[in-house]
Amino acid sequence: MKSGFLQIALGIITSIGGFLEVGSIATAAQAGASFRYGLIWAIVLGTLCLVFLIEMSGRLSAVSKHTIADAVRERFGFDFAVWPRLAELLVNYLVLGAEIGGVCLGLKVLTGIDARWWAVPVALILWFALWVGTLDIIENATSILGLLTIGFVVAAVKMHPDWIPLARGAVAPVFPPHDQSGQYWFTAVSILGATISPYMFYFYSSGAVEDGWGEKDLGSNRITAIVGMSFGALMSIAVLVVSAQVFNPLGIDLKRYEQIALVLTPALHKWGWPIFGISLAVCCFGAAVEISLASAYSIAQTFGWNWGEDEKPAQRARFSLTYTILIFLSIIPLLLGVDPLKQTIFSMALTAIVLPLAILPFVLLLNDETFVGTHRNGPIGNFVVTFTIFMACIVALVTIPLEIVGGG
Amino acid sequence: MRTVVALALLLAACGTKPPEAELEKKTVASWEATLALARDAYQRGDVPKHIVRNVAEAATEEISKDAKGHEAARALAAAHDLAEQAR
Amino acid sequence: MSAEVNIELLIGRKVFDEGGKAIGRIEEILAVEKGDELVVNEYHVGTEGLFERLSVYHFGHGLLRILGARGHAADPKRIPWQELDLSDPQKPVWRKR
Amino acid sequence: MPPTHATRLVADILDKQLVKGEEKLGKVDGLVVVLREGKPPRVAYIECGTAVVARRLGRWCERFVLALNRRFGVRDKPRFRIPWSKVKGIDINVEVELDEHPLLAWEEWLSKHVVGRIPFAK
Repeated sequence: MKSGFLQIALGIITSIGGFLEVGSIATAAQAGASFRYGLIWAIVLGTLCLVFLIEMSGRLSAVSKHTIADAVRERFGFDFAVWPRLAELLVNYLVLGAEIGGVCLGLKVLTGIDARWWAVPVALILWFALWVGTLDIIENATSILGLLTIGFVVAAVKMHPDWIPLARGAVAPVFPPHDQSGQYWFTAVSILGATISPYMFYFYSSGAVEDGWGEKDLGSNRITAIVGMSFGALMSIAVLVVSAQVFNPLGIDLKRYEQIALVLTPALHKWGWPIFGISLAVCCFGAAVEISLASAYSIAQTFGWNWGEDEKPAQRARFSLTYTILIFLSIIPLLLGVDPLKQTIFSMALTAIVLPLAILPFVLLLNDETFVGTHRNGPIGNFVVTFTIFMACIVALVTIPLEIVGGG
Repeated sequence: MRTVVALALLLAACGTKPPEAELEKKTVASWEATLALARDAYQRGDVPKHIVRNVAEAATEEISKDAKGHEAARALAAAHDLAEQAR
Repeated sequence: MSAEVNIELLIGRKVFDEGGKAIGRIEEILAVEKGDELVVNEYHVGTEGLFERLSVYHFGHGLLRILGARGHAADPKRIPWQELDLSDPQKPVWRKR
Repeated sequence: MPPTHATRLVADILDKQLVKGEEKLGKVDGLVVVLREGKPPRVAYIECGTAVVARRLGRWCERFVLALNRRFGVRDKPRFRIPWSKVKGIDINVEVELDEHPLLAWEEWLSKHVVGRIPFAK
């Protein structure tokens, strides 16, 4: 059984991969630029829900030795389980394409070469990392590289934010002038959509089963969920704050990643753009790894194939082929010139619609003694999950009209 | 629960979108400020040529997509000058 | 050739009484070991809840429990194997002995 | 009151993971009971395969999958039956004792002809 640190690594990579990705970096930066500290609460709220959901994913796996996809099929039958899986596969396809686009944008910031030319090389590197690497190598490499995003925290502190309004923005919505409320709530919805991404649950729960977690790991599961997700939240808030300090006073609305690339320059001068480029590329790469694996896990577990990242691809032919095909299909929009940021915003709106269907089984599985025995959800856990479903429904219902009114 | 209800009510009330002209002015101003930011950073030697070129290209695309009129033309000219500077 | 029934297709089927009235859906089947055989002992029919199809029923059932619906939602009706006529698996009929 | 150690066919068996030792064979996609005159229905077979699963979504889906299988079928049988006597144990997974079976036909074919051919696969 792995030592505590390696478990925390699973939490941190899940958080880096899921939290810090092309969507959350863009929405955090846009929120800071357009509404200063007025939307930090959305990151805090999303993180709170996420901590509970990630802890539950780990608890389900540790106690029942089932991953979520396994448990959903066994508890509700194939004819139910297949529909959320197909919906998630479509969303994962789009989000994976956006993440690979994010890596390419990071490389564009670093080299000036257009993102479209990076699509195939990045897809090949991503595929190779999964093909040859094991879960441990990928986890630790991305976690360490992800620490680079500390650059945002350093920049945020160096920019001397006003801590009082910052704290107020973290607690409750700061209502904007009337004509901007459409965009305000659209950005809030996008932040929640970017924060609570279903693929994180499948990745985390499959990682827990593959690492052989047991009931004795419930304590470190809770710590991992809290530390991992809070790490991601801290980074996202840092991105928001730096963007607020740099862009808000100048009245800049962020529409393109080329603009966001300037965010670290005022604070870190010569180091600004390289750190931004590398952080963006690494975080999006971590997310792409996570989405590819989460999709392959979820399909393999729904059909009962052999699965696992630690074995050789030839021993898991259908599993490894699934992520291979998904990766190379996902770069088609990028090759056709679709703007990664636009694809990101669209795929996050779609995530919000799929979210209720992905979270609802949680409420039932984590209250089902045949799966989690005495480790069932407490009332708080149930309230947060039910609140998240309720919020996800609102987010889903509201995303479409907001997309028209707000900033889609 | 209260914030969620507030959220729902507010969304219903907030369908207004700022008038077209004002939105255009805002976009142009936003991009002019971005171009200025990029130019200062370039003159301070904080960013290389390709970052500035990227900003200039992005500005040209977005301005010509969203805005018309003489402010837009002025901003497009500024973007062009910046691109020249960073050639 | 004795008749065969796929139980995964039986789950969720509406059960009718001899008068033709629907009394609920098959939710679970209990089997017991007799000698070296595993044989069906009784069928559990969940009475008609607010939600229709089995999977939706499970959700509604679960969600109701979460949202505070106390007690076991609609105790399932136990039908001994002799009393369920499966000659037409599409339309199981409860023939009360 | 149901007898003490009754097995719940849906909750305990259907859709469970089917394993032979460490090898995952698939899921219990279907369960067949045989009706007998004057005697309780006997649990006869576990069914596994794309057609079994497809049938649960609807006859149209089963017909579609069967057509696909005729066209692309590797030795795989879209509907494979495992006699109940082969079942050795039921807990998290359903443990079966099988020697010859087509359940991993696709896995083996892909592993040999497709994945195996790509470098670093073995």
